Amino acid sequence: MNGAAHLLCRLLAMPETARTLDARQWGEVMTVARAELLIGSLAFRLRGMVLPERVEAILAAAIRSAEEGRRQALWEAEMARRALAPLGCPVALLKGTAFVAAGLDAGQGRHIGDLDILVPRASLDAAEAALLGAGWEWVKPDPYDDAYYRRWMHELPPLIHRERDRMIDVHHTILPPTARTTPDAAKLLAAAEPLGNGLSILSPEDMVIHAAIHLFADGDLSGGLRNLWDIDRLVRECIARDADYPAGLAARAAEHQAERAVARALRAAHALFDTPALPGKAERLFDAAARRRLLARDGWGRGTRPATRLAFYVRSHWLRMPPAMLARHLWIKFMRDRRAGA
Amino acid sequence: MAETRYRAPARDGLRIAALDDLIAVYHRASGITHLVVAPVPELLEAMAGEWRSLESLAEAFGLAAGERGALIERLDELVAAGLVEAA
Amino acid sequence: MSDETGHSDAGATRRRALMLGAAGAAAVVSIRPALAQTAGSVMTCEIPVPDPSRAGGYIDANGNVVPAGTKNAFAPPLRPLKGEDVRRAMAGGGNLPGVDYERSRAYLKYVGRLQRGTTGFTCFASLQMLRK
Amino acid sequence: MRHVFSVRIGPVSFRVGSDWRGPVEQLRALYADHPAPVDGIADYTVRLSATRPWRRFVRPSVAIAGDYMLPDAAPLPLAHGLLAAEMAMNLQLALGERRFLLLHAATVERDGRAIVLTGESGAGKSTLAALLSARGWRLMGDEFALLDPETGLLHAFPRLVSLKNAAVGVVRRALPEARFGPLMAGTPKGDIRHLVPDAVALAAMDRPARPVRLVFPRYGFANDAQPVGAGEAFVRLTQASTNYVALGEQGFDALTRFVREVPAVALDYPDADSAIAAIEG
Repeated sequence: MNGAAHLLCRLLAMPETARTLDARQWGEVMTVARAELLIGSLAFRLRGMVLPERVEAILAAAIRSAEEGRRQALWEAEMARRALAPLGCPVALLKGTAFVAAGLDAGQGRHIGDLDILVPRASLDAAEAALLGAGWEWVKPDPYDDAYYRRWMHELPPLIHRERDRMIDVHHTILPPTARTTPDAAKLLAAAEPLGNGLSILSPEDMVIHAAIHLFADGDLSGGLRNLWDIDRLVRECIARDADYPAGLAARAAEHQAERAVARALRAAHALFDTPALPGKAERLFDAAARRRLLARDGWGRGTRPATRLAFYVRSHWLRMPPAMLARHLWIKFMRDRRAGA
Repeated sequence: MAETRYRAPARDGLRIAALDDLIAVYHRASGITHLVVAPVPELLEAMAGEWRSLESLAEAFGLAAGERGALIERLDELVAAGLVEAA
Repeated sequence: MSDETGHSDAGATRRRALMLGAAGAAAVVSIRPALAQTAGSVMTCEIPVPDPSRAGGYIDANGNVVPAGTKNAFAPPLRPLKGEDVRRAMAGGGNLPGVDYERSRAYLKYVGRLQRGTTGFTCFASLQMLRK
Repeated sequence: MRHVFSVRIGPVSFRVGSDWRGPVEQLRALYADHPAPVDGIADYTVRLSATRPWRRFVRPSVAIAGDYMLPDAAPLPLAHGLLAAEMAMNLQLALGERRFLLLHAATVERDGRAIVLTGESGAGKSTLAALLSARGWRLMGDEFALLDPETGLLHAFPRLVSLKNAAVGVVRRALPEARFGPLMAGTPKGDIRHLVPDAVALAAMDRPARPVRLVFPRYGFANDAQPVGAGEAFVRLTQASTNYVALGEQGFDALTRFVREVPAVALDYPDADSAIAAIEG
């Protein structure tokens, strides 16, 4: 059943695969690409190839759509820059917005949702106040969620701009302070590379480490295929610029206590996208489960393999919280849901 | 503290279309369409691609002292819409 | 500006060229995505009260979500409100089907306070557009 | 999925998958004269699936899903599965379309000249378009007008015409030979019955037309026709378009050109006959 998701990976890694697809496969692969928010990336990857007329039309529209998305993402970054400029604190762009702001391959056709930025923990309150003063508002009115974010999360509760309807996530580190992996936030900002307009992006090593952590030390792998594709693009571009990149990445991962997440991400990227990676020791069970989860979507765009999905969901909570806190979290959610059901 | 200065996008950063009594402005950097009336087009033109102080804008349009408030209100509105940058 | 005297002619002319507009009146209106209107036409929608992240909470007379059991607040409806029912009640001032006046007002106030990003907001926004 | 149906409607094609046979059989019957997607490749995928596995059988309830989805979409009972399919197809276009500027409007054409009727639900767009088709106009569509930013021409999207409540009887009397779908009573939008676009509409569906008039009809008011300025028409059309903002500068160019070239009128009407007289006059 994983044919279409796997085929999408093959097309991304080896565009020449496109010559072998029949109409049914095209339909399925484009549906999966949309569901995984990879249609823009696919469109850029296949640009210039001779494709069936309808496929070309659909991908051309996806490219236009990605270009507009890129414009909006950069504009949100600019508006955040204007709001935060008076604070004089460093502001690093994260994830998709960073990729397009820096013109990286990983930004080509990349779907970008929220704006994610990283500021020093000491500037968090001032950043919050500046954003609230510039038209951003709270999204979540729930007091429990709010307290939860403030106490335990690595970011402010999400804010949304009241005119532009776009969300911003303000991080002060890239993992919750409670998590067992503790990347060094000060080092991230210290190594960040300025873009020349007052904003910066993480260093090439930290960008991949962040993506890997997000995949394997934080998230439940939903939307993981897109994150893994980011990693492939970043690693390839960095290696093209600097052949010693893999060694630097490994060393930096150790500094952030993120060796395991990075190794897992590189192995998964290698398995699905042929990403050049240092041969690390495989964890056969985990690697296979991660692949199953990443490809858990059928040619109709439906999520499949509910048990694998659930396992990674539970794991993501387990990783983020100490056991006692996880219990407390699940208890409060449980009580709330029970009241809801009553 | 230094005096606030204002800057609008350069001329090729905006598409402007007069539609009867309204003026539609497409802002290329943001992708946002704004519908504006006077004095917005005049203000955008006066600071297209260059930093201007409140003082110099007021002077350019020959505003009396009592009209500064209204000018500031318009500029604030443009800053909030992202059409004008303040520094 | 009212008819003023005492300024030079040149100044008056230039001032007319820059019509500053009335205080408080907007000179800029930005176009926002108008998904909602068509969403109202291409689908039917529903609004859970309260949204799932606050499920179980009661709704007070002002539409706020308050802890379950709060005095003078209303238990939430058992099923999500139907978009069409909300629209009719908001437009006509009537009650939601099977719900008394005060409870209807409380639920509708809750709906009216929904913010983007909250479940039910897209539905509410589509009703807003249709009401005009 | 278990049951599959594909169709092309003007320049847009769909692949519909369903957990149930019923909606797909209805689609097949009503879209029998529409072509299949070019080269067998659909632009959009639609899924009609059970909200929970057991809801395929117990009080079956159809969730609207596909390539593009909206939160808060209410599921429909299986008896309204055809409506769910139509809504899901419209939703794909509303959220996903980037080739055309989408206007929420009905369009009719005669001699290559198209009249665009736009307004909110209840303005009478579908009814007027169906009645005009009975009087020799070509029905281009009752839901979306597709404006090509390159050419300024409108493309047809002749899906099933969705008629509500009293309009069902009115149109049946005007088009006694026409084919209709099943009556779906008590949907969230009232009683709904679909009209199959006639042979003229289908034969010409790949022929675009030049827009010559924009009408904002409003039903239930005394006869009145007032010209609408380009600025007001622009604002109203940005609100009647689901993808104006998403198209960026291309959308701005297309829409400013449209409102400058196409005269617009706000038409209040008390009954269909007077609206038709005003439109044809």
